[in-house]
Amino acid sequence: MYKVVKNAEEAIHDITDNSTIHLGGFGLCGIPENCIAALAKKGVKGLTCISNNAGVEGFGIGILLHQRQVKKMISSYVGENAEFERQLLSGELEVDLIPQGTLAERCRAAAAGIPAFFTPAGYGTEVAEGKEVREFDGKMYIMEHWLKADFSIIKAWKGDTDGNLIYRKTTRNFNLPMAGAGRITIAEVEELVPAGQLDPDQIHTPGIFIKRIFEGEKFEKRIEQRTVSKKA
Amino acid sequence: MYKVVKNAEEAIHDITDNSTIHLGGFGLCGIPENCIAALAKKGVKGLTCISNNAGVEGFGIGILLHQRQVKKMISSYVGENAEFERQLLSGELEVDLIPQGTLAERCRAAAAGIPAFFTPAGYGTEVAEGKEVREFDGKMYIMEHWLKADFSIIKAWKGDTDGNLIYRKTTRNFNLPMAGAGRITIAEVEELVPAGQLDPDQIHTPGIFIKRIFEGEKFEKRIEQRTVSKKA
Amino acid sequence: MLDKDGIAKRIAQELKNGYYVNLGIGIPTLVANHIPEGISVTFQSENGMLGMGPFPFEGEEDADLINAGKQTVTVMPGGSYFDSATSFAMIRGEHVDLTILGAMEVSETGDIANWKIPGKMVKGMGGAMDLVASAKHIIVAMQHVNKAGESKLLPKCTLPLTGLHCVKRIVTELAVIDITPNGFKLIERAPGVSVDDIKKATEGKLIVEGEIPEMHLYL
Amino acid sequence: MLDKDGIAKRIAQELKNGYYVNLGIGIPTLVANHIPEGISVTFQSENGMLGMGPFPFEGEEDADLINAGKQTVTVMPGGSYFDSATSFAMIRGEHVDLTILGAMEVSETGDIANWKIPGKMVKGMGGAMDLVASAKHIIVAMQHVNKAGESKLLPKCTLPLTGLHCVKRIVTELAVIDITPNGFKLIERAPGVSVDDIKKATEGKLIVEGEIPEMHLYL
Repeated sequence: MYKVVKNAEEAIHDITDNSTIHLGGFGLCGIPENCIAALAKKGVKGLTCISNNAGVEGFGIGILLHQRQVKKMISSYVGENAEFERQLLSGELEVDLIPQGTLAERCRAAAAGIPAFFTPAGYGTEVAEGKEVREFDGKMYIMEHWLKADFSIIKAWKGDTDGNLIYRKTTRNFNLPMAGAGRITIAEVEELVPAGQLDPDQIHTPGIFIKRIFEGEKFEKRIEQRTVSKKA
Repeated sequence: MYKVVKNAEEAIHDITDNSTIHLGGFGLCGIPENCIAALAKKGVKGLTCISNNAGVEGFGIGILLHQRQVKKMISSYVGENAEFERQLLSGELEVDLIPQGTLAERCRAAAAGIPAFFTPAGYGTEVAEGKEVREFDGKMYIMEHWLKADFSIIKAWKGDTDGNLIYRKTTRNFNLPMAGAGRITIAEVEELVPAGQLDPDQIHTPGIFIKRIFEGEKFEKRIEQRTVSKKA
Repeated sequence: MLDKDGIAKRIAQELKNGYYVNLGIGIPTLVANHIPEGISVTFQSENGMLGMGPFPFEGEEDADLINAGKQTVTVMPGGSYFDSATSFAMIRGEHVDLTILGAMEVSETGDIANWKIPGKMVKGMGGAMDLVASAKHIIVAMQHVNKAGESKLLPKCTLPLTGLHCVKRIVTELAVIDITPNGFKLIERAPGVSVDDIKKATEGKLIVEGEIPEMHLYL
Repeated sequence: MLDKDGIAKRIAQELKNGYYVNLGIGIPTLVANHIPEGISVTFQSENGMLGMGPFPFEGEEDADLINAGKQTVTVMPGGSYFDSATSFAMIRGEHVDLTILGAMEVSETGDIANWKIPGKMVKGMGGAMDLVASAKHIIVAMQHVNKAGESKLLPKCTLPLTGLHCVKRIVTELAVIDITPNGFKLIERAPGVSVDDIKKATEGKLIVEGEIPEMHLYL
């Protein structure tokens, strides 16, 4: 029970200016909406956000960008956000673009205590510049490092008071590899249940990776690209 | 459906002398009993077995050892098997001992296309001899390579015709990291169901890692150390 | 000459039963609409799904179920969900049989450029660099020339690269072309397109050996 | 002087509420029987379980549920199962708060040897090298001297090492000893044991500062 906090405000109370933060989600899918809202309310500035995407205008990390709270984005794709583009081109915002698989593995490596590994992604491109290159079994690879942070903020579907998490559908994305990658991992969940209610075989993220957990007040779950089929 | 084979004999039909094989399980827990029996029946020799343990006399990999089918064991702990000891001391058997976490990660790396990574396990010990050593953030690490094989043979609880797997309790162990680590991965399951019957959120090993699957004829599930509590 | 659907249709003929396929955004997405009869393939979406199905019916959209293009989708029987590290373990580990993606430029040595135009806003490479670096088989689906009328099949890419020596086959509105150790090799002509048309639109070295068949587009 | 249960009992006093703990085979296993009241800890078993509980009642053993010692066990509410790569991600990633394990030798710089005796059958290191290389806090539970009466607390280990500079604290039948930059430091005496007894049994440099308290063993 000592992991359970009251709400997003309490969960992020010690996040300060210039913190580095992992934020789970892919696009707007599976993002920690409540913690993002709390960070916006708290107004901390100079954040470095490690997140696959940068949200859209008015939602997700887009809220923090709009309030100029973000100093730097570390992402694989940031194309959905015009405010992002404006700040980048004006030099207000730094951005590090990282291949998506490398980003996921660097987060997983941070959680798993692996300081560096080799991947072929980006070999021969500008991503490889300044990086160690090595051949294994006739193929070229570059060395990538773990990507740690002060805080990891993730979102799950169900969670228990011991911090165990279950994700729903494609919301697992970066939430799972970021669990435990930061010094302190905060999980917000749609439903918080007492420890013992989740099937131990079905837990996606064991509680050991989670330091704080709370049930989010509200999940808007905005859809970025609503695409539908016609009924035959 | 093209992944489904009739039985263990068919699943291992192209395993030949001198093959290198991953075998899932921890001790006797979650081992591919039916494929081991089929390998014993087939009588292939000169095998290199990558498995956390070496079974016991008369069960698990112990069956293959007894029949002198194994040339080399790559394991983290082989203490439960007197026949193993005899063959090792007489020079009939080679053994490579690898720290358990390194063994698991080397299998996972093989499945994940990561040729090498750094771990602190074994630094300053004989395990580090001849290996590249490097410092990251003030701590020393050694470089370890992926551990591939010709075949990976694993065991799951439930599987479907698309190769999706669900493990039960502590049988997940090395079965999951070995899935996809070999050129061909064979899964034997206690219950094989049509694709679509397993909840996509609860699948532990997605079918893409599995090339062949079958329902095992019989699972003895021998217990190595039966320990019990007295009722109060 | 093929339209976009025609390109997708031709590429769909490359699918083999049991293939795991990753489709990029744009023309590649259309391939899913033209899977030949009797062929069953599984689509991988790198945000964390195997067995990606069609868009949901109106009212059945689920914000928790999207593809890598952030579109609402559905899941097929036998599908599964997983995290991004596992997803790219599949890709990096060469478990995906075929990757189909678009490109701005392809070189005669199989280099590909499809993520960045100097001077323009850079949106990022997403999963493209991981995909091209590790795919067992890559087919590029693209227009043969760009909007300025310049060939996209070049001796050497001029744009920042996404990956080196990785493309195996290109399907455009004009032709099917393979990357060989000696350069681009013409395999098929689109209906009504001459070898000369293709030569003119191809800036890199184009090998033309013998009679070049016109492609068959099964319906 | 403590018996094995006494050593376990003393170590159990090091547990803090909310700790994730990995217990080695032997004396460390006994620690689970002496958890102080009001303290809740979670045991990690490196074969793939959090929340390891007591042995099952007879007839309730499950071959699919064992600990790292291959013993049948149970799971506590809030427990979870996972694979070996994830298990060692927890260990290597320093998410386990405390590791308690046995040793053949410990050096005054915190080196530990506990896996191999030259000339004897080598069974393997299992997870010990991963555990000692990455533990945030390691307590060694062992006898102060070996069966031949030789000290196991040495200036330098003579046996092949399991890990370097990793042990933080040692609890034996005679004493609680910390590893400091200057060598072994005596923290507590076991009931009825004198500082001289401990000095005699310790081959490495032993720092004794001021009065050394006798340990309290709460029941």
